[in-house]
Amino acid sequence: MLSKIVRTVANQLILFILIFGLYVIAHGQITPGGGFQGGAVIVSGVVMLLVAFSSKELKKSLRERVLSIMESTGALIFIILAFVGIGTAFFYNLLVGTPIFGHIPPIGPNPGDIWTGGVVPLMNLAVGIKVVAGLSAVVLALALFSSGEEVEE
Amino acid sequence: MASLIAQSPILIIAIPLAAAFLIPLIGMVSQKARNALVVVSLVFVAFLVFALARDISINGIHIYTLGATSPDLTIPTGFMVPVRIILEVDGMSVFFSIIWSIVSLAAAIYSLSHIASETGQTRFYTLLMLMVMGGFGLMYTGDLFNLFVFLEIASISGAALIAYRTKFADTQEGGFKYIVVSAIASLMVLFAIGLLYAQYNSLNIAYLAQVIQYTTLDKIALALFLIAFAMKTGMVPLHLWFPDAYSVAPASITGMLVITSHACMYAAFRICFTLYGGVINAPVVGWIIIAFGLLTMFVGVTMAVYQKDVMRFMSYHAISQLGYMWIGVGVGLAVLGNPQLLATFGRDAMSGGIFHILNHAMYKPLLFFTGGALFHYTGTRDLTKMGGLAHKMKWTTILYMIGTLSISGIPPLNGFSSKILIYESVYQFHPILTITGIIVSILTLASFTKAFHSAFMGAELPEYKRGKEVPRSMIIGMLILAAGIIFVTLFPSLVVDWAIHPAADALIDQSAYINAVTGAIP
Amino acid sequence: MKFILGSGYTFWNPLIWIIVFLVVMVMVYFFRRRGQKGYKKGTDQARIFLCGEEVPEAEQRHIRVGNIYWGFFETLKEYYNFILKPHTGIINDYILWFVVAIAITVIILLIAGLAK
Amino acid sequence: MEHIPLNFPFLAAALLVGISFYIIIFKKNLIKLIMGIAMMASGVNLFLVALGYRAGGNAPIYTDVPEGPMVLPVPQALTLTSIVINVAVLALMLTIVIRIYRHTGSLDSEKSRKLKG
Repeated sequence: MLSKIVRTVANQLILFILIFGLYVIAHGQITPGGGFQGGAVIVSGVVMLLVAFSSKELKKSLRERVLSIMESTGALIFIILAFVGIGTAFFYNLLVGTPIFGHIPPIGPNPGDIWTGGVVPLMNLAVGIKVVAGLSAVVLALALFSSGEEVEE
Repeated sequence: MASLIAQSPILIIAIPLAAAFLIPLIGMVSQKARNALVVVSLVFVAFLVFALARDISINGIHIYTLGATSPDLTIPTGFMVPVRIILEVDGMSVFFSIIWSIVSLAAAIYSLSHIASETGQTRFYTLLMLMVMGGFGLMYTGDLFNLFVFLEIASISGAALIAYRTKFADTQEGGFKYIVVSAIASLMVLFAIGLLYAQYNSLNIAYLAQVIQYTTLDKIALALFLIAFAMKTGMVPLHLWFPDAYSVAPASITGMLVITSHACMYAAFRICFTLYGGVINAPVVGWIIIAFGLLTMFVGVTMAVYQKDVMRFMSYHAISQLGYMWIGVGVGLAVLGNPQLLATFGRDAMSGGIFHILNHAMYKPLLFFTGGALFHYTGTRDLTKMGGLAHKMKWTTILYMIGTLSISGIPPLNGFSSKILIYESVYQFHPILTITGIIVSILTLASFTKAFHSAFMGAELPEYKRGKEVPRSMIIGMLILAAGIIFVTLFPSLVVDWAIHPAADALIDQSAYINAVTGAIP
Repeated sequence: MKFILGSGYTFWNPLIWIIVFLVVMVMVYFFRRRGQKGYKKGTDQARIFLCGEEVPEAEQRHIRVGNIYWGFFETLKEYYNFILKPHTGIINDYILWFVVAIAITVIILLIAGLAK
Repeated sequence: MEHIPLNFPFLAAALLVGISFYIIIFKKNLIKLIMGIAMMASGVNLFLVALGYRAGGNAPIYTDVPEGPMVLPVPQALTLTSIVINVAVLALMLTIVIRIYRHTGSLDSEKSRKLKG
């Protein structure tokens, strides 16, 4: 556990990291971002907390069970969204043209419309949930390993 | 039903994936429901695979385009090249997926009691389903990059499963060796994909096969593909990791790893025959494969005779048997440019090699499962500590005998029928191949007799007097494979006509594979 | 139902073999029926007779795996010394073989390309 | 002569792969071996990204893009996928190495080996 200054600053900073990560996830369909990148940004915040507090402290709030549920749910949402279009083909983008994320962007340079992409933004969100849970579990497990502990079973 | 079959290529991949992520959620509620989910989803996938196989035997190659307005729309209007992720299932792919579905089902049922005393079973089944999904994807994918992705999925989950029993030191070492070897082999595959993409701007196998030139870069890419996949299958001299990883994994996983090794063999065939089929310098590549195959056969079996660890000994036999397949298909490749020789013996040699894959995929997992049963009963893999186990393990003994007779090619059993196809056709190409094959077969029988004698025969040893036959689900898992052996034994011609010849023809007939994708221009 | 597996050169019919096996089994059963009728389990008849010597314990009677095919390994000692040398079990060596195999294959393919 | 700098990324990729093969073959420390694999992955990824580059090209994002050529987006997508996969591979390798160290007390690939022959 590091000093009180570091812990306080980390506590404040995590909010900004979270917002930035969510921004990257939400703009995945029009910028070079997406579920994995945004999730990785959020997990960098988790790593910061891991350094500021110890892995034992963090283990109390980041439960392995919760992470496991989050990860499976994220992956399941992704697969269900892919299954939604199976009437025509797997991964078929059913939402294009509908009121939900349904705008069709013009070809060529454009100002960028976030309300596009059909199921892609939703899939990005699902991947984001999965990556946040999965990578946090990985860094937490490695940190606990190196301090000689086991992840709870 | 028709729409189910039309969608089946993706369902076969997506159902194990969905099940893999449902398992952690259901596993928190009930263990029985979780086990039921594993078995039911695998049974359903096996059903789909058989339905798809029947459809392919009637209607030919099956195409599935992900995300398109119609599953067979590979080239959308306004495009000249295939753009989307395409699954392409022909006779060869479906043949391998039949094997994979049967063995993964048997392995899952076998695992139910084999790992019943371990912790973290939910994760075991999650990884198992991911591995199943990776294997199916590897067999069905129509583009090179997804080949790499599915290869990595199968490797990562496989390595985690090998290292699953973390209380033993050797499992960790085996898992580490497997993941290092797989990671490097996969990266080289990716490098080769990059080399091809740089020249032809496409990742689709069918399109690439149409435009490929066989330049110097293509030759380097071919070598990288061939050796990387050969490393994953365990070809001598790249086999060194093979017994290390296979001997320490839980027995059910070892049985499945044998099939992932066959899947990598499938990828190597796909690259040589379909991707490079039109331009390849067939005799040279064929002879490279045959030379490595001879080495694989001989070194594998001589090392196997020497072993004292039951799983290690069987792993070396798996290596040696892989040599037969390399030789059979290698001879087919060597005469690929010569239609007359191909018709005389080339097609038969390839059929023999592919038939041997089917037989090997039945008896080798069965033998690994019996090895796992021995481990379950005695708690050791060391053959020097075993003896007289036939008194207590009657089922295991019978099943081991079926596997042994089959692997050594004793006539009524299926191992013989594929070996005779290989011997007779390969003899036309070069007699030394057949002679080596027969010597290897003799040594195989000799070493399995040795293991049989030291493990099962003799008086009952005092330390193994107590204890019961292994649990029922392990026996059922082994019986599924034994039933497969008996079926192929009784109806070899049926199997050859329905599964083996279509698979061999699918490899030879490169243009059908290309036309299925690029011929669909509206 | 077709049982025969045939190509230009091979002929293989599992049915004949199975019939032969059944005939052999019937013969074995026949000869076994003609054996001694007075065998009883649990009496001295079932005990091992070793020229009157004392029979050793089960553990000492069993031939362990290390002793089987001793002559084979003794004859092929040089081969096994040679073949066991590369089997070091060190992961670094495995990758070395991989690189060597790639290099050899690339060289063969390039030379074959030049010859054309 | 202006095309020569374009080949630099390929040379760098080849150099990275070559160095990483040297590390993997000759360094006995398992952590160094993992570093070698990570380096090899970077080399291959660099190779893939360099494939899609066009001189003076823009990033392939249509949002407020200036006029001009764009670089090829497909290799970038491939690279991203490959990075994601390598994260999983490296995490798994590190976990297993920690286990190996706990069991054998050594990180040397020769001293910690139990399986051979």
